[in-house]
Amino acid sequence: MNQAIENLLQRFGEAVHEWKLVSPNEVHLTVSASHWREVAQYLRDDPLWQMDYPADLTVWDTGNEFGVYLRLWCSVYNRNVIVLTSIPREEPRIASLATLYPGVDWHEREMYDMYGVIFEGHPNLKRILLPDDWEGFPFRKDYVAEPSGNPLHGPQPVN
Amino acid sequence: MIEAITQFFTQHPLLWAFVKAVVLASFTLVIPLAVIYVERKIAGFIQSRLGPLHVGPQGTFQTAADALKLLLKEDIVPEGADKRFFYLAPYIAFVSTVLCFMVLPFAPGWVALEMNVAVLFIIGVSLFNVVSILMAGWSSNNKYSLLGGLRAVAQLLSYEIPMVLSVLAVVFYTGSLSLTGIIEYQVKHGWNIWHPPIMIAALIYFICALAEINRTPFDLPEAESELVSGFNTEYSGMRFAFFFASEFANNFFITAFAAALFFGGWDGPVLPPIVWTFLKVFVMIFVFMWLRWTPPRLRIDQILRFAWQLLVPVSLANLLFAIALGVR
Amino acid sequence: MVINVGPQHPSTHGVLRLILTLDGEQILACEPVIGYLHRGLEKMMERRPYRHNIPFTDRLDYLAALSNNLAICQCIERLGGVEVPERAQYIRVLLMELQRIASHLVFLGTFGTDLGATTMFLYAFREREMVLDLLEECTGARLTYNWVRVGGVPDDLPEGFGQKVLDFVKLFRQRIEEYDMLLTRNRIFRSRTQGIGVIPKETALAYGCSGPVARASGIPYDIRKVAPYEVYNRVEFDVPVFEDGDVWARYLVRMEELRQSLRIIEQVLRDMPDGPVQTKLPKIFKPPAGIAYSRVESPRGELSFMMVSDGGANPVRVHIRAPSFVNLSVLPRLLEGAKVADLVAILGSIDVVLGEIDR
Amino acid sequence: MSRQRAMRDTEYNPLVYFIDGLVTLFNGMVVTWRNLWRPKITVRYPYQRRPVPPRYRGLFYLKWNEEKQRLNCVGCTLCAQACPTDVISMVKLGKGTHAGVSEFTMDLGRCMFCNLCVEACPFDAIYMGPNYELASERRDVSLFRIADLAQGGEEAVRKNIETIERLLAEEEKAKPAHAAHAAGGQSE
Repeated sequence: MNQAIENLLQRFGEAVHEWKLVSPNEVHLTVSASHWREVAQYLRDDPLWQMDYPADLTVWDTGNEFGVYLRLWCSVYNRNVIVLTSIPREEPRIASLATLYPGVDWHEREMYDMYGVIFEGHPNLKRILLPDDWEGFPFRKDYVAEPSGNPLHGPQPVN
Repeated sequence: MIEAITQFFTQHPLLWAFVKAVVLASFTLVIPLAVIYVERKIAGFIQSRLGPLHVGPQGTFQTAADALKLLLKEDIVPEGADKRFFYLAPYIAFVSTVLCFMVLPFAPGWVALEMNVAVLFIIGVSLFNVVSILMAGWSSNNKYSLLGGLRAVAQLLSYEIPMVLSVLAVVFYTGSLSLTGIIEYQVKHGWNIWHPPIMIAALIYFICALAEINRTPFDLPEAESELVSGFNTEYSGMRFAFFFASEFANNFFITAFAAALFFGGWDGPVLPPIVWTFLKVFVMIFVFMWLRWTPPRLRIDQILRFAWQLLVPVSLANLLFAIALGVR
Repeated sequence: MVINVGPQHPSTHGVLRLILTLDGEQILACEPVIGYLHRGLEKMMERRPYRHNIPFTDRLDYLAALSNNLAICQCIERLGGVEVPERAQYIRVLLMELQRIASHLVFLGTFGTDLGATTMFLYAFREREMVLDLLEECTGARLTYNWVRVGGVPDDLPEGFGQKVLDFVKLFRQRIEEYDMLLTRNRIFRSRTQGIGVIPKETALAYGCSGPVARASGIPYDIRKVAPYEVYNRVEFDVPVFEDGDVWARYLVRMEELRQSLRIIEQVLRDMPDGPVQTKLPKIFKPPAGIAYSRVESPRGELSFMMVSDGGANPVRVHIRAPSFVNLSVLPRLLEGAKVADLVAILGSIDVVLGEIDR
Repeated sequence: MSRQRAMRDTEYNPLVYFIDGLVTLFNGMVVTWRNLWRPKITVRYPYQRRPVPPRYRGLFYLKWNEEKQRLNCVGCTLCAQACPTDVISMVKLGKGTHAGVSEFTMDLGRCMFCNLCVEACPFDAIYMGPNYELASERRDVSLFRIADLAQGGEEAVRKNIETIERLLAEEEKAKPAHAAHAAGGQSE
């Protein structure tokens, strides 16, 4: 594990802002958004890592920026890696991992749906849970959740 | 009095034919009520349920109430349906069943139309059923119905062949095309089912019968979980009732036919012949129902493969066997 | 021919819509359309204090509500560093395994109906009712249990509960034999399931399949073994793994899991210590800032909650990694070239619950 | 972790498959035959009812305290705060040691029956009862008022208010000086 982390740090240098060994088989990495895809690809292909299982991908909104969270699992060594990064709210763009890991395809679509994060290079980036004509991105902190802001609003229920 | 009536009808044969037709048609309408009720009860008991319970004693009038409800329901014709065929299909299904009952002997002399080629007639007429299903499936203008209708045609036609071959085995063995003749042969020589070639024929007939009346494991045309309800998806009200009635009457008929071919028809000790016919039919119907609630359903390619790869060759060979043994 | 399966269809198991392109009975392409049940639960959770969110999770995977309760509670516990008393952990494991049996029985029943064996449905639900009766006696509800709390479980087991569970286990062993006789060994059932909807191991890994779907494809990914939570490292059980990846293997995995669950239940009841069942927590619960996630092996696969806290009373973000959501994303690949009749078998074997897909 | 290959069948052979099919079908029919004679499990619901276990979470009720002749509820709103969906609202009656409620409403249309309010209550005042037949065709009847919730109904609510008012009045009488002092302190 230590060797693997060393190799990773050597390979990416400054791009890995922070790393933390949470438990013997779990690492948390904070990387820069520009190296998002490279790091993921490295983690998948490097024989010391072999993180071949995309467990989870999500985005959150702190009000200032979007955080991106990717959790990978390795079926060979039973290890977990959590990769974190942050992207600016004004221009939420990040490289898509859908071609690397088909499993994050729907996760990325959902995050686009809810936060409006553009995953560059995604094969089919369109809304997944909400209807195609929905306006706005409801999970953003500044989304106005009034019924009138909802394009689907109909008559209010009466008894 | 009875003599007078007999004389009256002998003088007016057309009227007598009309009476017989009406009686048979109503019989075809009433018998499904009983069969459906029994089916629901048996299904319930097998599945740890109670089945219908509240309309009438032990729910006996439940099916009648359902039939009444269906008759009173709004008759919905889907937009874009091919109206003529859509209207016609259920009645064709029903008429084909009634026609089959025409030549079926229930007891000595109890037959609407004594025909010396009854078996041939039944084989011919029952094929109308396929036509009606295809008509219903096509004219509904619904993709599920169409899939169901096409499945039905493929399946019914494939199973018609081994079925006819196994029936022919009986015909050659007994040397008669008339149902009454076949039964009388059995009264003299013992039931056909105990004779080796007919045993195999009976097994094949049994399997094909399941397929012909669309029962599990051959209920593909109305595979509920895949095609919603298959060819009769778009039908409601009276027309649906006719499909349903003809299906269950068919169920009754196919077992009665089997009783005549393999189990000696009305033949049996002590009880009157008519009771024996019904007894045999209901035992067989019970087995069909028991079977229906047990296995899953097959897939269309498996069904066809089974029919063409196994049933057709085996029934052909069996037919030769029967001919060889039957010629006397 | 383009045909719409769902959102109202007998075998889509909820409001799932599949747009199929057919060539006769052959499926050329399939596009799932989801979101009919979307309620924005994740957003709702952001606006409420941590512990108020537990009842909402009942509505995710409504067939295995306790797994969801456990997942969110574990996540909050990790975020706030809360310890769980030992007895509570045993109770949790006991209820989880009962829940797994109930959920797999729904799978068994609906899968049987999908393939036309209607009676199987009634039998499976008959036994499920027994499990629900047990759970009702313990938790007070039949579907939305809400019976896990941060730092334990709300109450101890009722009097005589253990004996009732053991009685059930004894009866259920016989019933599994019966299911095998009725369905598993049936020739028709086997020809309907074998070699259908094969997910190769590489595909299952790349798509992030979990639960029985992954295990049927040869990936030994069971959170109970890979990252044991509660007391799963103290009980002995096997994880069934098959190499074939077809519908049949997925079915067998679930059947075997039923047996293993019974084993776990017996061991848990034997080893359960006495003691308190809940840790006392402050009324306003404010975990320190940070990110935490929890993984739970729900009956459908890896159910994971991820929470971001900024030290306030409400979470900043709650993310639910729903196993059905990920497993369903393989469906378009599986259905290419399959028959219409296989559609229901394949979809049934993935065992999706729309409540957690749409969240 | 056990790793095994699924029970595989031999190459397709129509006759073998057919015979196997008949045998396994017969096995299955044995099972269904056995079940045909088992006792039926149907509960004919409106005519028969299952016993409700003591922990069942149905419509909740306010506990009546026979000894003190009042409802246990003191109107502290802890339950309302614990509720994730704002089901509960109440009007407090009096204050201090003899506080109670004069009105307590529950919006059933929002209730999830999650039991969090019961767990939050420190006074043993609310419980979830065995009543589960709460379906209705109208929305306005989903609002349950105190008389619907209290154990003992209208009668209990009336007695509850009486008791609390009496106690408050007694308390007023018992410590007039203290109360006057407090009032004076406020005015200064």
